[in-house]
Amino acid sequence: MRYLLKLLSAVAVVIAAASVTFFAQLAVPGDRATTLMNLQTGQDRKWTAEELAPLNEKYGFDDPIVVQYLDYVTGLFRGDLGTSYTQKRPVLEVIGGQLLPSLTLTVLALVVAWFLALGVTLLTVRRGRFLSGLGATWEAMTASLPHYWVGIVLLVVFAVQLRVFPVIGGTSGWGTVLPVLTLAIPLAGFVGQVTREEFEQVLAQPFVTTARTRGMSDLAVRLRHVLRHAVLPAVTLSGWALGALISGAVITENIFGRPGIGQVLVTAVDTRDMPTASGVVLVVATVYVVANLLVDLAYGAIDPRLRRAT
Amino acid sequence: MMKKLRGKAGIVAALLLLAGCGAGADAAGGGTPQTGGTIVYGHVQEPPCIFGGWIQQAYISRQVLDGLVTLAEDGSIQPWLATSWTVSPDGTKYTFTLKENVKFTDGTPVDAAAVAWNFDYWENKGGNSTAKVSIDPYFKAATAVDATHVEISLTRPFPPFLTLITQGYFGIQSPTAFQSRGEKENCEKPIGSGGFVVEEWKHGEEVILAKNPNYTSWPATAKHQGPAIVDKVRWKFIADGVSRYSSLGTGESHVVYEVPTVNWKDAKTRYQTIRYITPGKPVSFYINTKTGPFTDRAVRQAFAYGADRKSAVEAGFHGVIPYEGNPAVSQSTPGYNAEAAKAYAYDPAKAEALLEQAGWAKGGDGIRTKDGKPLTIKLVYGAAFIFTQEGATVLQVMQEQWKKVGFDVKLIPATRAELWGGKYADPSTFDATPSYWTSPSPSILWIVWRPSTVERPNGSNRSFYNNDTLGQTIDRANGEQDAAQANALYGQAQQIIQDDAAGIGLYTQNSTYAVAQNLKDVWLEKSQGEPVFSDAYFTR
Amino acid sequence: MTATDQQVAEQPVREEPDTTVLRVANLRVAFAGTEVVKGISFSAQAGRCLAIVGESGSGKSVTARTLVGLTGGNSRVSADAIDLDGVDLLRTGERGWRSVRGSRIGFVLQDALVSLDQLRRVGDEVAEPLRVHGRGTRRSRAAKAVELLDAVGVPEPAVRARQRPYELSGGLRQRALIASAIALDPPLLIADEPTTALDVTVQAQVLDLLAAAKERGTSIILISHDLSVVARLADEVAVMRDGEIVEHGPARRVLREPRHEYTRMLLAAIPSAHTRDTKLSRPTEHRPQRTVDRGRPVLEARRLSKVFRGPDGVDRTVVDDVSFELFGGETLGIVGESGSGKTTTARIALAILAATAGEVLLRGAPWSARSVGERRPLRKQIGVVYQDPLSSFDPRWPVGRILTDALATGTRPPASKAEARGRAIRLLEQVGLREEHFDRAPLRLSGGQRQRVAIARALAPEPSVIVCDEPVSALDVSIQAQVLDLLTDLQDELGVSYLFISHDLGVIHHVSDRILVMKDGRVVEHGSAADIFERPQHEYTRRLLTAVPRLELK
Amino acid sequence: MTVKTLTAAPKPALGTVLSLLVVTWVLTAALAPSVLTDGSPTAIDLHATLLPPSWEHPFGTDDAGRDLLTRVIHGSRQSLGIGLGATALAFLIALVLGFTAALAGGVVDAAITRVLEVAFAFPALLLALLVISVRGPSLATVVVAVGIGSAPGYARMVRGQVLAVRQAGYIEAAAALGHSRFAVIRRHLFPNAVRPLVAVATLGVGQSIVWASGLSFLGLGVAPPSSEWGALLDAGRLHITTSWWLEILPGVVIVLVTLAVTTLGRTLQRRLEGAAR
Repeated sequence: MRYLLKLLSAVAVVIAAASVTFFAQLAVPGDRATTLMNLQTGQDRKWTAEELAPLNEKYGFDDPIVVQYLDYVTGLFRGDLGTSYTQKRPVLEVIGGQLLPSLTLTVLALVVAWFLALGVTLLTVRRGRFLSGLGATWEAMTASLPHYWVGIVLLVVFAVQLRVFPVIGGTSGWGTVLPVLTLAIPLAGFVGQVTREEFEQVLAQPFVTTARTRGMSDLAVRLRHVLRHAVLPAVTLSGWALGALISGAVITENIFGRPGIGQVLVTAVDTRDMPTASGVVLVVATVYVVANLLVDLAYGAIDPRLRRAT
Repeated sequence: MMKKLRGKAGIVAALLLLAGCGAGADAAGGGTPQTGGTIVYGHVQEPPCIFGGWIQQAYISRQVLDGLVTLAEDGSIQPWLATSWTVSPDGTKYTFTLKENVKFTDGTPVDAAAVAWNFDYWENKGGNSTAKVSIDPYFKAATAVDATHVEISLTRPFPPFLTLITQGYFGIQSPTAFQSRGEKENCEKPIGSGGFVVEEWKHGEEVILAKNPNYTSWPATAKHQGPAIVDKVRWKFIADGVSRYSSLGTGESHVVYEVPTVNWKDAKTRYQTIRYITPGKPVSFYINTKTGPFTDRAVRQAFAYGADRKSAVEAGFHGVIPYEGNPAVSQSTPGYNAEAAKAYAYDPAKAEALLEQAGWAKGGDGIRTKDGKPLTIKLVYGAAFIFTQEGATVLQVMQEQWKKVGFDVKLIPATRAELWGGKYADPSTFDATPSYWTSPSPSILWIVWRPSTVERPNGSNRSFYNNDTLGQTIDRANGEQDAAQANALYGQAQQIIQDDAAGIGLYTQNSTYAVAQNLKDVWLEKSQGEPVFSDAYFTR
Repeated sequence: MTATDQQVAEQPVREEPDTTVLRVANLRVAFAGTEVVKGISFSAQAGRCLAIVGESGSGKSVTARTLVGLTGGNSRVSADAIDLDGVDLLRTGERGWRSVRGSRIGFVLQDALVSLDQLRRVGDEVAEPLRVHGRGTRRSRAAKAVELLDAVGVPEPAVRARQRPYELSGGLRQRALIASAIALDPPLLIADEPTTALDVTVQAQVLDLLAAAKERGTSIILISHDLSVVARLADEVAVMRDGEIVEHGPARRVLREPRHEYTRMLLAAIPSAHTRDTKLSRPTEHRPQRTVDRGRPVLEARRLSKVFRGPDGVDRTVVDDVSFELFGGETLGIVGESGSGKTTTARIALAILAATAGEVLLRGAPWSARSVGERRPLRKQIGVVYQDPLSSFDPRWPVGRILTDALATGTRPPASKAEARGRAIRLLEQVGLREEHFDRAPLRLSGGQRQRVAIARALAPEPSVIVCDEPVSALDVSIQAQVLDLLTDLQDELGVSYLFISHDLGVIHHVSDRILVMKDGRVVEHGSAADIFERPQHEYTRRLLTAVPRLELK
Repeated sequence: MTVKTLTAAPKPALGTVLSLLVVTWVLTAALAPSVLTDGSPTAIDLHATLLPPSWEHPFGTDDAGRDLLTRVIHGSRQSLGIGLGATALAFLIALVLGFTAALAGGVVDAAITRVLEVAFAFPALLLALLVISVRGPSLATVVVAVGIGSAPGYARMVRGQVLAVRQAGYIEAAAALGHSRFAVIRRHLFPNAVRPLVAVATLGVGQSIVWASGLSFLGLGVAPPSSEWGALLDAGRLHITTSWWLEILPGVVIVLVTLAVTTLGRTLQRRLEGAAR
């Protein structure tokens, strides 16, 4: 029953996000038919009512907004996200092709960020002023890096100069390395920061001393005892990051010539392709919601006390 | 014709100012020609469909669809799907004889009925609004006389007709395929008779084009007879300039479009380079003559005199892109008025004098005012697509110069959504806005500068400049059968626009390409500057 | 007399010289240049218990940690000897320490709730020393863990081993912690305040457990602030103050005939039946006769009960049918173990928490029945002192602001800033502080000073009742004595009544006129202090009283 | 006695000192750029384009011959303005929502929590795109887009903070003294709930600057000739292989300033938490 409620609320969040997108786009000034006409002809002018009539007719732009919205939402429940105004394909298909590369990129970035962050944190927290300072500075610095700056620097250094990785690897494995790093490095900074804070607090806990009095080495204590306690904030952050990265990856995709949902979103907004934009939001919101359900589960697995609380 | 968004499309004409030599790299380097292989081409923007009225679509549809006729280097019209044609004495009927036994890649014949169907689709069914607007007031009907003869009738004589239909928008598709398939298939995999067919479109990444082994309908301008020599073309979309150009250096691509101007010098030493100056309207300012300070001709002229546009263009584009003083048509357009282009050379003193005369007095901060209103100019430009960073630098340099003579120019970057949505369509929203419109014919003047009337509003006339004399001059030019006479009239029209400073020139729209040394015979078709890959081959 | 002199003089007689497990000579520990352990020496014998006793800051815990090489960062340790079974631990590196920890020295920390890893199973925690030192297989270790739990008296050990620490009661947790410390049967067991957070009955059980280990021949070093606890287990006592051992000798002798003045003071400060009519910090001083106004009660609770709904949707009755009367100038003690409902009762009496049923009357007038708004002007009649004064102060406010704020809510709000300041300073003086504390942040005060400020704040509105919720539980014995004395002094002077909540029977006995004994939300017994302590009627009261550690040695 | 209290004597760390220097520099640049440079950020010199760093032009010049250091200095006002403005806006929204939710409880709390949930699920990029579609790219738009985008996170934080502080002993103590609910909120709850957020806010300033630079990349940033740092990064991008300083140096400035602000924020946070404990 509780899970059913959770599921319902998750669905509600997703639908709400898509609905907000629907109405927000209507609030954007400018007429959809005009945009489509200009897009088809590469112009930025006004069009006469007769010129716009066929498009208005075809897409039902003249219908009352409530009707358009109800059409859209009832479509959602049938699994129909509508058809892209510009690409003439079902939105599901437009997004479907781009979702996997985006998810791959995002999930890999998250995983790599975790490894980077935990590596640095495990090795430097409370390891003397110099090492801790170095670790903390590294984290704060990487967290301050603008994505596309990282991307362009990685590109020039590793792809253009050293030629270790391809410049335009697309979705190939080797070509995914630099895009993943571009997203992972700043994210690692954030993950590291929250983990470090927690790690420091946990290291001061009596049970850590207890473990030490049993003869455990420092590293073993960190791995076996402290880590599990210290990862919770980073787990929370990950749930958020998965949702945020998937659309935020547009810059990375742009630089490395990767397909992805971010570019679809930007284009859809530019072209007033409402079904596509709403569809992207629907998908991103779903990813966010699923990620957070996973985070909940992870919480329970990591800290069984929380299982009872929720 | 068409202003293209983002890239530079281009068209006809002065094609080759390329480095080295013509667009095609004629085996200058030597090496043993190879058959087969895959060309990786780095393009900038991904279109929503393979064909359509946007120049980005013409680029790729050119690979798949054949046209009736094509434009040669010298500007002459050459056979393609049509082996010959006749024009009725009154100039209103064009009869094309089609090449025989040409088949679409779905196996259906390219016959007169198919061609007629295409014209009907573009002009009457909303199939291609750019094709429509190109020949709009003149086109009347297309009819199949017999299997190999198609007749196109015009309402009035319109000699630029043949030139205009060389554009990529006029690619012939299989009506059978089109009518029997869904919108999605037609959008993604149009069926033509061209050198390549769309094998797969990996959205967001690339379109894979496979050679059409049964290709028989190459244009007269082709560099070899027969189907494509390479097996495939991977048409990749690489928006970022650094990545795009770098991919050539790492060997990941063989041809890239839109070489960043900072890299042009380097490109010339390492690769075959092609630069194509787009004919049609160059990148020039529409000046809002309807409201605001620019309703006064003297202020418009002062604006033109007030900035060293030539130096600004050289700085912003690192000396690669030529300055264009003629706001109406670019130097690669037939009938270009070179004299008119020389007007309004940088002369700040003259600008100040004109402004003083017009009653704009300099205030304490150096900005001029009249009746208490500051001389503020809203300059709206399409950021990051019509104007790359390079173009934005040009604007900023001029802004600084305009400030010196007393113009307070506000640069207003507009997003695609804003421009396409028509936010800056109304005269009250801007004073000047730069843009371009590629076309192989000076008849573009008609589209852009035709006066707007109640019955025939002209939304493209973004200067809101309604000059009947100008309209009549262009109209006469369009209908003039004698080429020299027509060009004289077009030249006159350009002079009128320039004299009235209804537009202000800036720079030519260019398409630049860099081609790897081991890939030969990549050439640009003349009408719009689209790359042609069906003659290209690798050498070893 | 220096500590060293005393030690030499007091070396206990060794019955069997070769039973020495650990010998420490001239141990010094400094943090960032400040010496906190100043050259102490002692030894531990097999089968015997050495207790190191002292208040906060005495260096006893640092000493304990130094014995396992976990003094902490930034410290410098030196000693003439730290010999464990003839091995010089000073010369051993980190690796050497690790081989000793857990296997040669077992260590038990206080408060097992935080000293066990909450996210791991109890069995894993217990067996961890085995794993760390490479004993047995995973399976044999799991079996051994169950065995160990059984050995320390954990019921259903196999079930408990699979649970996590938070699922166990405090007593069971502490047992598990001990089980883990003795897993490898180390010859030396160091227990740092092993019973501090526990209820008295549980405390007694844990002490018995340590006693059993001692019986088996384990040497025990017991670190504690509580002399009564020590009395139950120790064979030898070392009293530490400011990093030095001020007195060291056989437990019986030290506790019965303390020679050092500090030891005597500590012993005198322990509240108990004997101290009822004296001042704890001034043992020679007697309390004047109290006058209790038996007329109308100042605070009256009528059949209070409180039901909380748990997150699982199950109702739990925390306070069940509790009634009491508090008269003017009287102290009513409420005593009980954790979970007995005493604090909830206090909060209901304060009308901070609404009772599910029942009513509270303040000076004969409705109190809990009124609306929040009606109650507000009456609040000045009832004050409160919490266990943790620091958390009851807004961290941004200095002492002066805390007091003037409280004065403003009283019967006679100060008319001017100057008056407020003057009266606040008078309050400070009344609770034994000085004007200089006026601008001090509470954070910069000692625990005792903070509690004095809290008392001053409670007094500021001139209430007739003060609810004291465990007001001395967090304090050292000597400070506790001072604060208790302050409270009784104030009562004698102002005639204020106290509703005094405590888990400590000694404290309750010391301060209370009448006492309620609570268990599981119910009052199991009530009566005068003498009745309760000398003639307990209820079985639970009797059990409580027997469990209380006493100074008298067995 | 625990070891912790013994080692607590805080010395200003080297990092803090360096951060103070950087922040002082950037504040000077923002408030009084003429102290640091007498040049104009828009002064063009077409004879001195694309010069590498030198004594005369420590950061080199761009393709219009403008001095990059001067541009960076003059751009700091807008960049900091975005950072501060966006963070301030975000906090304003967050405080209203967070306090309302936490104090009202019940249906209101549930409603606000739901709204925040939806806001989290809504891609921040789209939010920025929509705001910019409505208002057009400008400094104010960037502030609004970044501010609204980061508000939900802070709102959740504020709510949690208020709920936590509400449990604090001094809140009950104040109520027990007879203070009204409003007085308790005003005098205790609000200041104590907000105080730790001050440090979080300083961290937000740095992040907002980075965020805004991302919008510039998409062509949605501040209008030229502004030398807002994100715009500088965007302008320098094409030059990275030929005139590296145009891309690298503004990037380094962003990182250093963000790092310095973050470091100070953390120090502040530690101090405040230390004082509160």
